[in-house]
Amino acid sequence: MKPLLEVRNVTKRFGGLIAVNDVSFDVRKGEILSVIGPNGAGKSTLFKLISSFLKTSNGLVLFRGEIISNLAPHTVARRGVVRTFQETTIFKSMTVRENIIVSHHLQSKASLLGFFLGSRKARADEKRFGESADRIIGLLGLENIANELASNLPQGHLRVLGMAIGLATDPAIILLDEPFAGLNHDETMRLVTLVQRLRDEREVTVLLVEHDIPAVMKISNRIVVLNFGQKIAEGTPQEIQNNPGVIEAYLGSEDMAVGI
Amino acid sequence: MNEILKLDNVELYYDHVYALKGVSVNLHEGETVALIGANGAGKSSILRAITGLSKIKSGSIHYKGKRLDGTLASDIVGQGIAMVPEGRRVFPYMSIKDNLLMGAFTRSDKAGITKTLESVLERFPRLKERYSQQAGTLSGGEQQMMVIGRALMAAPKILLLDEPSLGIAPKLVQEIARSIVAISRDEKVSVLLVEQNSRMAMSISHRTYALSTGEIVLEGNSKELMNDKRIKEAYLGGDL
Amino acid sequence: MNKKILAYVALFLVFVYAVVPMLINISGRLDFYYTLTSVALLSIASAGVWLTFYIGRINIGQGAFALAGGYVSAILISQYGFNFWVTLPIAGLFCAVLSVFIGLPILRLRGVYFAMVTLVLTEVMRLTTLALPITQGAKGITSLPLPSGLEIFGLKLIPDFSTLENPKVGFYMMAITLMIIAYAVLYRIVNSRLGHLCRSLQQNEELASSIGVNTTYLRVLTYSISSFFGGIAGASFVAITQSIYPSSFQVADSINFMLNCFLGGLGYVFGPMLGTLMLYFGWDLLFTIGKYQMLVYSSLLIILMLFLPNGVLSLFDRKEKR
Amino acid sequence: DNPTLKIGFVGVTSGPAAAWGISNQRSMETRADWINEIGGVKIGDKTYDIEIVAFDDQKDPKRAVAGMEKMAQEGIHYVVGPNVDDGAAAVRPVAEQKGIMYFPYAFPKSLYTAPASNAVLGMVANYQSGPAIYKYLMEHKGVKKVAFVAANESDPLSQRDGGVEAAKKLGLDVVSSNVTYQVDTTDFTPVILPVIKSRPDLLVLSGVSPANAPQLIRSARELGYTGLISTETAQDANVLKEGAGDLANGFISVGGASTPELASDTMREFVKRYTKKYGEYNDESNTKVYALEYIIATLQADPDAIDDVQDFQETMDTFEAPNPYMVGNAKLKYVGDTSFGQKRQLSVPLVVNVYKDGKFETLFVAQVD
Amino acid sequence: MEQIIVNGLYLGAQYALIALGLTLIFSLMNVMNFAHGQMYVMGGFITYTVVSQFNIPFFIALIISGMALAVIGALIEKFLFRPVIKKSKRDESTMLLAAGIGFFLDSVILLAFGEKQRGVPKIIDGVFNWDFRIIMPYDRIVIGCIAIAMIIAFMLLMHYSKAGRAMRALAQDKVAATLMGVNVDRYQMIGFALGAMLAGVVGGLLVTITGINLGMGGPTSTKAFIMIMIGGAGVIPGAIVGGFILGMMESVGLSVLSQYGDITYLLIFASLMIFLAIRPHGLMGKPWG
Ligand SMILES: Nc1ncnc2c1ncn2[C@@H]1O[C@H](COP(=O)(O)OP(=O)(O)OP(=O)(O)O)[C@@H](O)[C@H]1O
Ligand SMILES: Nc1ncnc2c1ncn2[C@@H]1O[C@H](COP(=O)(O)OP(=O)(O)OP(=O)(O)O)[C@@H](O)[C@H]1O
Ligand SMILES: CC(C)C[C@H](N)C(=O)O
Ligand SMILES: [Mg+2]
Ligand SMILES: [Mg+2]
Repeated sequence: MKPLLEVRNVTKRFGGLIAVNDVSFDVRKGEILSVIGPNGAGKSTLFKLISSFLKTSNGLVLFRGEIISNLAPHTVARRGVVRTFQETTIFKSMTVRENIIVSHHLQSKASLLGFFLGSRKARADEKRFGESADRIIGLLGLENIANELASNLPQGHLRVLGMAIGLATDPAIILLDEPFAGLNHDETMRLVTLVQRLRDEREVTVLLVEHDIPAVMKISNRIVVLNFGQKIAEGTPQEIQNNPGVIEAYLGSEDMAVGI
Repeated sequence: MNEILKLDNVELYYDHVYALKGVSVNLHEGETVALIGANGAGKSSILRAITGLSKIKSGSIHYKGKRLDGTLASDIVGQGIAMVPEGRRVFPYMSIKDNLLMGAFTRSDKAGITKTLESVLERFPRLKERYSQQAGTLSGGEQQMMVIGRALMAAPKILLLDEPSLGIAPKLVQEIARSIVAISRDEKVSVLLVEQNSRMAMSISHRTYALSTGEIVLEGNSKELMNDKRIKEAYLGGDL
Repeated sequence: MNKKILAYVALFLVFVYAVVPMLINISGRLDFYYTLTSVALLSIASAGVWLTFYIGRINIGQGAFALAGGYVSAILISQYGFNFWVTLPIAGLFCAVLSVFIGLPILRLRGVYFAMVTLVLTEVMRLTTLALPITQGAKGITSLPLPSGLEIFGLKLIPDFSTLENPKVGFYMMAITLMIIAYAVLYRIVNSRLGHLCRSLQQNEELASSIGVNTTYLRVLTYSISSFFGGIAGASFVAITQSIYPSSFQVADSINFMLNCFLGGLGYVFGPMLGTLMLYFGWDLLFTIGKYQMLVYSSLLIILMLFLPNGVLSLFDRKEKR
Repeated sequence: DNPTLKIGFVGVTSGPAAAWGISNQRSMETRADWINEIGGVKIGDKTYDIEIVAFDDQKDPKRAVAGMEKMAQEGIHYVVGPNVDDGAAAVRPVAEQKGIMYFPYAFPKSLYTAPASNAVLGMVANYQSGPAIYKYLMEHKGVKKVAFVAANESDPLSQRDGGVEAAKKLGLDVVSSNVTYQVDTTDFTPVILPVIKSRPDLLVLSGVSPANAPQLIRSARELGYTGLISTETAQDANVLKEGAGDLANGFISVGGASTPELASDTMREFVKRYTKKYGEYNDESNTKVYALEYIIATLQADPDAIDDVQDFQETMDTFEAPNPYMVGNAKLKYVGDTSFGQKRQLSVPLVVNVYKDGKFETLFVAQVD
Repeated sequence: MEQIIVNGLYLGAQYALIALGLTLIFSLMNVMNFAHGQMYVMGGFITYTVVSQFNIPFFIALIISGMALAVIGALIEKFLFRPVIKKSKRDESTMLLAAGIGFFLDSVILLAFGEKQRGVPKIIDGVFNWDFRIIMPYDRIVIGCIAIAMIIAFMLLMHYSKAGRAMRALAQDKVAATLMGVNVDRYQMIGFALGAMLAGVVGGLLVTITGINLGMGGPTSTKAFIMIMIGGAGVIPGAIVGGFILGMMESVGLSVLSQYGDITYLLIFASLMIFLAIRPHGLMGKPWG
């Protein structure tokens, strides 16, 4: 089967620094692929390259066989490649529901003029978005806070909201940058289940950057490891966990017993 | 062991959000205490209350037997309480050196500052290597070390750490955990550690408080709590 | 639209079309016609500025478009014999198109940078009109005729202003009508999907583009609507003063347009209208105190800001929210 | 307890150009106070107190219109100002519709030429004084090459264009006329440098504001320029003294009846009262005191004109009265036939001054017709 | 050519000094201080009054006007900006306040000092003339040197003094600075006072050369904004660089383009806009403008 997303020899330079160095890998439809690596390894940069927020210095990104690197970010989103951010980003002074509704932008059939004039199509759109937003709210369990201003939410909910925004765009592939950071174990596991459900029920392919190794091991079908911008390993969680290079560069000794 | 910090029935709220609903916590000299809890439980709020960044609504905070709440936030560090805030908060366009010197802002003993500076650089050799580099260009782990060093520059009696492992690669998390242990041992500093990484926090602390929606729900010896069923389920995850 | 809003609108219309002229006639303060005409026209330009605030851009360049619109109208009337009413939309469109070219590069700027570039833009426009032959440079364009009548299919829509007993009333009606249309458009924009998208842009441009919003297009679109308003306002003033000079709209005007928005409140669609009324009318009313006019005016401004930093309309906020 | 006669002023009394309007307003107020103090002015069979109603247009034509509307509202038919071209053009529709005579300090000919009817130029225009000055300097100082520099604003640029035209007509060689400056310039050296390089005998500062004049003079002199410098607008001696000191010696400008050899006792008394009232005199007021004087004198000649500008306009053609501010038998009368084809200008003595050590001296006197 | 460069340098030094105060205030409080130019004018008039009316030596007058402006600045910060910033939802709201203060100062200046252009006598007579290649009056040389010395002193202060470091820290992260023991309110006041003082001192310095009048306020603010934009908003070296670049641009632009006359400034401004379109954060600006 042809891969959904292909990263081919992608390189990104910032001045003298090579943040991403000749990285290649494929993402298959319906899988959860994690990218891990030390701080500054180039993971976030890679995500920005895939979603076209940055221009590649070299190499190509293909989605469904078509080149998507170096297009405008919104065009890439339109094709179905959607990214959430490392820092939680939401529309602060909108409510949770408004956040989700506005993120349905790509699904609108009416033109902006249509919306301005309140055409039939536009009203149908509004109705559809509302219903879909409510579905997403239900799916992610945000009912209680649907009408809260986003700026009043605690971290954990912000993460979920970030994901809801991503979902509202109805992506084929969603890029999640550290979705579990700042969440405790319990919350992390809830989100892990959620992401898996999304993949199964909505057939969303997931590309993930994360430092929470237990979660990564649990959720991923495959893992790609970056170090100093280069890919140093790729494989199943099992393979990666036992890869000496990865342990040396990233995982460290499992032993936390530093003693007190 | 002497009690150095004591929060008694502290309440705190932002606008209309109740963050702390009567929290009592204490910390002894030389002790490391972990604060764990879900998102929005109010862990950071406790630290903000101590450092005066947020005013408490009722209750009291005592430091070395004296009332601390009501003191101006900028005066608290001078009394010996230093904090490493959530999200690191380096001064991105200042060199490591200037960042560290900012840590000693309230001190005026030149010789003492130089000595502390040396000991910090010794503890984190990486900082010495990049002494004049702009802090904003450091990697996440390096930044975390720097802000811990920056807090130490105040020669504090109490060190408050807010999620030092956030967004840090596993290997570095271990390094940071080791540093915390070493600091509390070498410098005789009491540490109040807020963590999502409960396993790490509990393994390096004497006592642990578990917080839920603004209230303390559990407290006790860390070693014992690590085996507590409730803690295991809620914060550590049964298996791994 | 619900009933309550409709009732308010009806009330407002009755007030501006009937009650105000009545009050003016009763009190004999005929000079208020011009003052209110100015307020209405300036508030149209301010509405444009407000719209750029709505996408998160501080716009201190509206004077440039008012000037451009004014010149387009003046040139078409004086050199090509156009009817003023025809030049009005042309002036707006011209500014809208012009703003696309200007906006494409500069709308990438944010915060103070955008603000300052637009400030410079006002000066650039002044210098351009000073240098171009078609604008007759420093001499300005003077002695323009009053707006002539407008007929469509023999239907007399607007009378010839030179036949009016008091053209000032005619101008007042024109300005009020334009203002109502402009604010209706603004209100619709804000309360339709376009407005939601603008807000998303204001709050987080990166995120907006990651949910598939064509941010460049949206920014340019709003900016050109904003400039359209500026052009209309500028052209209307030309009709009243029957002349235009490079200094007819300048940096001070651009700053005032922005201040109008602040004073009324950036969070309220009708903020700029109220802001303009207060700032412009306030100055006029204070004229009686002579040399202390500026002192009192600025003191009042400062005091207002101290108590209502989020705009005068924030006064009514508390009641609505919990 | 006389009835009051209101006279208006609409001009700029704040911001960068405040000096222009303030000298107008203050001269009017000084004169009005003086008249009221001595019991008012007799017009027809009534004696009136004078009240000045002033409106600050902030140099904004839109405001100027509002000001004119205010004047109409107050029942005023005679208004001094505005100070600049755009304002003067913008108020024309109101003035003509509401029956107001106004006295701008702006030079565009279209304001005073028919069909325009209600504007009366309050001073000597540069296209009138310029040629006289250039001619004098050609004949007496051997000037052959002239350079112009102006601020990049409507009024100064128009004046520059007028000056250039006049100079060419006189056969002068215009060696530089393109250099302009922003009014907010703080260092004029770079502005003046290329002008000086063209080596003129005469440097004309077209429409220069009193604030900029000393700096321009100073920069030119410091760069080693030794030729003549002149302008066709009124200046203040003290400002020149403070801003340029000795470097301003020899600077030629146009004034009312400022110089000691021309000023009458009335003028001296006026200056004294002005100084007492405001702490300091402004030499620009020498020119600006005339407008109010003309209005009152004309009304005295035709009392019906007090609320009918039609009468006023008719009287203008024949009006003549003694000029109280000047020694000799100078007359107040309306001129402008040559320039505008109708009498729409005050006959203010065209006094060309030379600045010398803090004071103006008369270079020559001429009349405009 | 030499002359053009020297003119540019002189102009740049005075511009940089004006921009410094503005950028300091901006970096500390995110306030676009539209009243900066009025503070500058105020400084000029105070120096003028002290020198001409009370016959006090120029350099003492300079110090007096610096102090006066520092006090005015501190009061403005404490009683106007601080409460408004605390209450307002959007940073930009302070722009209306700043403009209001600008108008207020304008009217105070008009009432207190009058409408006329003022100047104090030259502090040194004579003109330096190197073979007509470089002509520079001595007083300009002196003022230029003082300006440059002050810029250097200011940089040193910001870099090596504790207060300077505190202000830099404050500009980057207020919460972190508080945690280091920096009293944010106090240092913002100090910063504002310092910025106002710089404006006052430049005003005083230039009153000997260009003189001062009440109309200079607004345009001066605008120019200063342009400078900090070129260099990068809120970045202190940026303000200096911006000042010198604008000075050079004017000097070179006016010479090179002099025959095109009317459009000289049009070209200068247009190229500025193009420059910013290419470099949206100025030369060394941080993306936090
Ligand atoms: N815009 C930029 N300009 C210059 N260097 C950059 C830029 N963005 C990223 N870098 C550098 O590129 C490298 C990779 O950064 P990146 O953010 O991709 O790391 P990461 O793997 O996501 O790290 P972390 O796990 O800490 O988030 C780092 O050294 C970073 O400093
Ligand atoms: N500035 C604020 N304004 C309003 N509400 C706030 C603010 N800061 C925190 N809160 C709310 O207070 C509660 C406690 O927050 P706090 O930051 O103390 O939680 P925490 O335990 O540190 O959580 P996290 O693990 O996400 O850091 C949360 O509900 C949060 O939404
Ligand atoms: C012609 C102008 C320069 C004169 C100026 N408007 C004045 O009021 O004096
Ligand atoms: Mg990252
Ligand atoms: Mg927290």
